[in-house]
Amino acid sequence: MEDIKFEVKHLNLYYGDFQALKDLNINIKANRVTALIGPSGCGKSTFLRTLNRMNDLVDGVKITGEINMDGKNILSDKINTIDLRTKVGMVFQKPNPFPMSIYDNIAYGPRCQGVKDKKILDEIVESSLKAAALWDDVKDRLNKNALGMSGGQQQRLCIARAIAMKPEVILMDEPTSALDPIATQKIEELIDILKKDYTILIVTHSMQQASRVSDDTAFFLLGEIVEFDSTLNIFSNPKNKKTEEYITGRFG
Amino acid sequence: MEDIKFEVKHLNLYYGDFQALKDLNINIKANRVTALIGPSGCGKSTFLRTLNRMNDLVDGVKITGEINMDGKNILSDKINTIDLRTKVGMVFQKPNPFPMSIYDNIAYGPRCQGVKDKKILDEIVESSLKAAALWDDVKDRLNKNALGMSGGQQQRLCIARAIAMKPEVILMDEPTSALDPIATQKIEELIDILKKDYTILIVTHSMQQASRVSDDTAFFLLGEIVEFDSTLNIFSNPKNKKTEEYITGRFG
Amino acid sequence: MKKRTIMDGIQYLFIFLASAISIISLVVIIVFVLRKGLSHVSWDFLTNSFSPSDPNSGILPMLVGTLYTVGVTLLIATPISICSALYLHEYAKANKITEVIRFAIDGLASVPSIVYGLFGFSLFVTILQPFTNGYSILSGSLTLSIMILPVLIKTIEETLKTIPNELREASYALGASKVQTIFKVILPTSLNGIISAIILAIGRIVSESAPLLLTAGMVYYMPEGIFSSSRTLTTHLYYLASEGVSDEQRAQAFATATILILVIVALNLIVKLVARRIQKKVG
Amino acid sequence: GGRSTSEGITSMIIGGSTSIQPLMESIAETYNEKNDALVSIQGGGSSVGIKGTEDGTFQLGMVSRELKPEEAKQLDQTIIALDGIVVVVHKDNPVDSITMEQLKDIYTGKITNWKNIGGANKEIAVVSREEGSGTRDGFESIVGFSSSDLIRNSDIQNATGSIISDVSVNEHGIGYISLGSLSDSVKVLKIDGVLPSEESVKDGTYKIQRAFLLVQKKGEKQGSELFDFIFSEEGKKLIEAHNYIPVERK
Amino acid sequence: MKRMHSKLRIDAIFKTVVFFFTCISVIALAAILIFTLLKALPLFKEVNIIEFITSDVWSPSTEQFGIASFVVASILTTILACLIGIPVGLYTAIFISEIAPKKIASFVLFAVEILASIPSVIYGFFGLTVMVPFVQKLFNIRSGTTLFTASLILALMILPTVVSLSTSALKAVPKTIDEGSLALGATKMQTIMKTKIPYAKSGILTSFLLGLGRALGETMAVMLVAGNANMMPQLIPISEAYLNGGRTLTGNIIMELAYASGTHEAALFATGVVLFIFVCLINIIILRVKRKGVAHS
Ligand SMILES: Nc1ncnc2c1ncn2[C@@H]1O[C@H](COP(=O)(O)OP(=O)(O)OP(=O)(O)O)[C@@H](O)[C@H]1O
Ligand SMILES: Nc1ncnc2c1ncn2[C@@H]1O[C@H](COP(=O)(O)OP(=O)(O)OP(=O)(O)O)[C@@H](O)[C@H]1O
Ligand SMILES: [Mg+2]
Ligand SMILES: [Mg+2]
Ligand SMILES: O=P([O-])([O-])[O-]
Repeated sequence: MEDIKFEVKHLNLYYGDFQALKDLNINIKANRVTALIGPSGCGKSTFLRTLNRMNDLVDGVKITGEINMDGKNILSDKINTIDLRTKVGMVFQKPNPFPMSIYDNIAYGPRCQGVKDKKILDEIVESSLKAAALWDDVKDRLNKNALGMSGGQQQRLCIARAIAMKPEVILMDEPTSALDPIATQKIEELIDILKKDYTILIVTHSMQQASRVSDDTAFFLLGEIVEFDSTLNIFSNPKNKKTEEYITGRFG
Repeated sequence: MEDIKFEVKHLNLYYGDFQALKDLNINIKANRVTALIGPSGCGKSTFLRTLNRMNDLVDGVKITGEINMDGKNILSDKINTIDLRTKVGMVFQKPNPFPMSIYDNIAYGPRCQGVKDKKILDEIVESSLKAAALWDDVKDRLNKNALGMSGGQQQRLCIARAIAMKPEVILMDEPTSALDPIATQKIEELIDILKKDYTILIVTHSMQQASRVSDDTAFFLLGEIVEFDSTLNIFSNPKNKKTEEYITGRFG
Repeated sequence: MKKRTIMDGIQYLFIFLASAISIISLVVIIVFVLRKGLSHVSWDFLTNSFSPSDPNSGILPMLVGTLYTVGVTLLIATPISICSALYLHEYAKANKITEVIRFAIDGLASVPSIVYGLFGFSLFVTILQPFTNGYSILSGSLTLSIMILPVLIKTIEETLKTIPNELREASYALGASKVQTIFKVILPTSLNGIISAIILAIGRIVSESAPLLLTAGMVYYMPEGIFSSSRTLTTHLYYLASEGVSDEQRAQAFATATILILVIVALNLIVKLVARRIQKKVG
Repeated sequence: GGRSTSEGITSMIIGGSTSIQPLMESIAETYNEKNDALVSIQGGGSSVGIKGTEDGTFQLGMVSRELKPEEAKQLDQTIIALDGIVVVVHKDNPVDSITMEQLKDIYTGKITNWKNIGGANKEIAVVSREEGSGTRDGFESIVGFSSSDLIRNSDIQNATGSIISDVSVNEHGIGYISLGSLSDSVKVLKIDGVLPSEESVKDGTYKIQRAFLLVQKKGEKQGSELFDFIFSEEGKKLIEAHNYIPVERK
Repeated sequence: MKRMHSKLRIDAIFKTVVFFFTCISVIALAAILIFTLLKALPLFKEVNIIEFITSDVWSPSTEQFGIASFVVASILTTILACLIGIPVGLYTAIFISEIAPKKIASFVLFAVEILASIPSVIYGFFGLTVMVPFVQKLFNIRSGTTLFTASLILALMILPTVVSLSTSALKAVPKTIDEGSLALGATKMQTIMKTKIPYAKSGILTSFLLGLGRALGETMAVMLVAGNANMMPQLIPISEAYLNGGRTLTGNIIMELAYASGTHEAALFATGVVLFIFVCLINIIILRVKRKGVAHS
């Protein structure tokens, strides 16, 4: 059996009075790509953002249950969220580089941790850009503003930025939905490479993408996980009728 | 052979220097549903908005070519766009009811035409709401603000609003992409009913939706129409390799 | 169809008329001031000190007084308003306390300037006289800095609003603390906006008169520091307009008004340039 | 006297009546130059001058009206000059002269048209100073009516320059200002046949006049050098140059 | 780990600092209120509040303090200023946001912004030397310093507030709303009047109210042109009120503060308090309007 990275137990999440996640129980395995699919508003993003406590930033969120990451409950008050987020990186739907140079974008995280040594930073920048398959594109213009890059490059920069923190997990919330087909393909290839070193969770609206990139797939509906299985099983042999209807496009 | 509603000849459209539509030639048949599909940015919306001259509102648009609607070139300077738009109704991606009562929303178009008679307006409101399958939902609260309705109801209101103008054509630009599955289903059922009386063009990102609701499908790519055929043919037997790749989800 | 065209036509007519009125009023005022004032503006006028008995004296002390007032006021108000904007946009939860704070800021924004004058006069000039030396640049600036707080806070908050939330989330997701996010991402990104807010505030300070009359006084000497009483260009203009009796003083009044208008136009142009730069950056 | 700054320069703040302000400004200018002092002049108004002197904001207060009894208990006063209050009208007004009685009737609303006193058929637009003004105090007490009798639709301006502006553009207007502030954009009326001038004020034939005072806290002897200067020949010249009438020190 | 905790501590400290600075606004507002009230208090030992507000006899020399006529004058000038300034402002806003080509629109907006920042002393100066004689000749009246002149100047002064806020309110209307209307065959003007303005209602109303507040609180310009006559405007016929001089609340304060002492001074501070109360009322209305606006979007 593979290692379990996140062990989610009886997770409930409320935005004020509205319950967005309902008694989730799921084990996310390490060094695999897990896809989260489901119709709009079913709680995929919410769940993803619980894994690095990003929901803490939203007013009026209440969470119950447990999420054990490597055996430690990350929902506990004692957890240092800043620490947690360096271990669990995140890539967002819309590429969101900082309005600074490419170099500074990558160096941002390490610098926030107190890394000041120019040599170490140089190294981190280079290795992260290489890991994100972006080094060759940008090595000659590291000091240019990152906003001048194309959308696909920007998104790879955001991945590189996350990698620079040497995280254990990378969360991706519809990372390609703002990109064109060619850029999308590049990101998908990148995910394939990255999964050797990282545990990856990806939210996607595209059945095709889920089936192409993921090892496991969780199907969300109205805040519940209806089905969780290997991607192969989900797509070829869904056990739940709703799952089947969804992936064959009969609704959603 | 069916009647041809729009005969598009050598249509080119430029946003400033950027050519968004490239030499389009297509015949849209009357009283059928034509779906426009293709990856993001390929020009679907642009084409749709050319059919009711909505692009006139954008600065720096240049159009060449011809679009004959019932034999008259609607791109000509002599065309009264206000007249044209009463004949070619439109429904947008995000439901956009006006911030007024349900009744006033529907009566808005006729009133702009100068209809003042309360009885006639009452009739129009009722028949339009019935045609949009919304009458039973709202008949008791016609004077309530339309913004208090659910998303799906709002979208049907927008359809009713378009119907109130007794148009010949209804253009829909991703009309369900902001809606939940149940509301989507209702709209799709509605389209099926409406096509008896109206010529409908619908832009959609969902292959499933295109195959469910449309009679003909046009596949756009980078401003060109790659393939146009009956929906059945496009989905079961695409002639172009790109089309096939796109509908099977290998890109996009 | 006909009727519609006529109705539309009437509306258009009103619209053009109204816009014409707006533009023409501006042109009339500016032409009125410049025509009578420009000829009296000279290098000497700008660099000579003022003397009521000398018709050829200048306005250097008032220029310096204005600079002092602007400088001290901004020194006090800018940090307060940046902090307030940060609090309201980055920290404040939607609760009673926030509501009270927002109400207070809206309240401050609508307090008539004469009431600021009354307040500044009774607190800074009278009660705090041992610290402010009574009528002084300091008293004036303290009064004005309260007065411009709402403008500054609101415009800076507007800038903060334009920073997409994704940038904040990106920073937190990289393990940055809130303070790091604020100082490394939010403030640098909003720098241009903060600058144009400050320039707008300068405009307010430069054009204010009633509160300054009551708090900074009317001494026309070159100010020696923040404890000196001093006239700004605007209070000087008020003095010339209301106490000036001779033709020479009239001419000086128009010349001072000319300088003020030029300063105002320049400040507005700078704001526009900065705003354009922001747009380029965002767009 | 006064405060001393670190360099030993005498610095002093004088504030109060805006009518005396221009005169004191030029006195201070010359005095500062000669004595290396820093006397600065603040406006505000007579009452501000009194209050400021009482609470120490000013070392000396300029007052252009008589002190009220309770104020006189706190303060010492020194008359530094006499001032005529002149009545002005629009330049094109044919009226040249007016009697004290007519003036009173105009200001109390009994005469409301210029034709009644030999002018054009125009309604009279009365312009006055604000309550508390020294000029107004002096004018009303000598012309002989009380503040509450002032015609109600009278324009009120709170500065000499504004009165001149007001009257200079209005053929209907009549106002009163300090002799020293007279400008040639308005026309001066004779009162009972006497044209206001330094001479006529000094010899008392021009009746509407008042005193300019400097006040200071009882017992304090601040600025005695300044007073020396004001009452010196040079000071008197300055006062005359402003069209006020110098007086002897009492 | 150590460093991590210090980061959180810095966060907490910074939050406190920032909060403290934010409170200054609240303290300042309270201080303004308290100081003006305290300074106004001595008046009410002599005169009761009702009399102060309802009497139209203001005669400091006889210790009679009634501000009714100033309240009426303030209301009259504010109303007329709004009647002129608001339509002109709104129509200019429509021109800028809907009709003018980009370049012209940004020029008009720029002009309006300049109008906004011209010192009110200049408006007053301009009013005194240009508008006052003009109004006098126009109506052939005794004096051009009238409430009408003051209203004209005020209309000009509130114009920028109305224009710039209404413009942003109109610009904030989502494009989907006007596209919706145009697609229904409405003309551009119908779209603006029937959909955009209702949609932007709360923003536009707020701009009106802020303009109103500005008109009420303006001091210098009004004082220079209103004539400041100490009398109750005669309301019938209304032209009688506007074509005579009058004194606003603000004018009364700035006019007499320099010469006031004792009860007189307190009465002027009390005038300030009354002004303050008016402004608070407007503010509360604005708050209501905004709440409604939030509710409907
Ligand atoms: N900050 C919030 N406050 C209140 N409700 C929220 C908030 N964020 C999300 N929700 C609600 O929680 C539910 C789940 O939202 P979530 O964003 O997780 O859905 P999703 O599956 O990611 O949808 P999508 O595919 O559209 O991104 C939705 O009904 C949404 O309206
Ligand atoms: N107003 C405009 N100015 C300039 N370019 C535009 C404008 N509107 C659209 N475009 C460009 O024209 C191309 C076609 O746009 P269009 O909106 O028609 O695409 P689409 O197929 O509808 O895409 P989507 O599926 O994302 O809605 C895109 O490259 C787009 O960037
Ligand atoms: Mg989501
Ligand atoms: Mg589109
Ligand atoms: O300014 P006044 O001299 O009239 O008090």
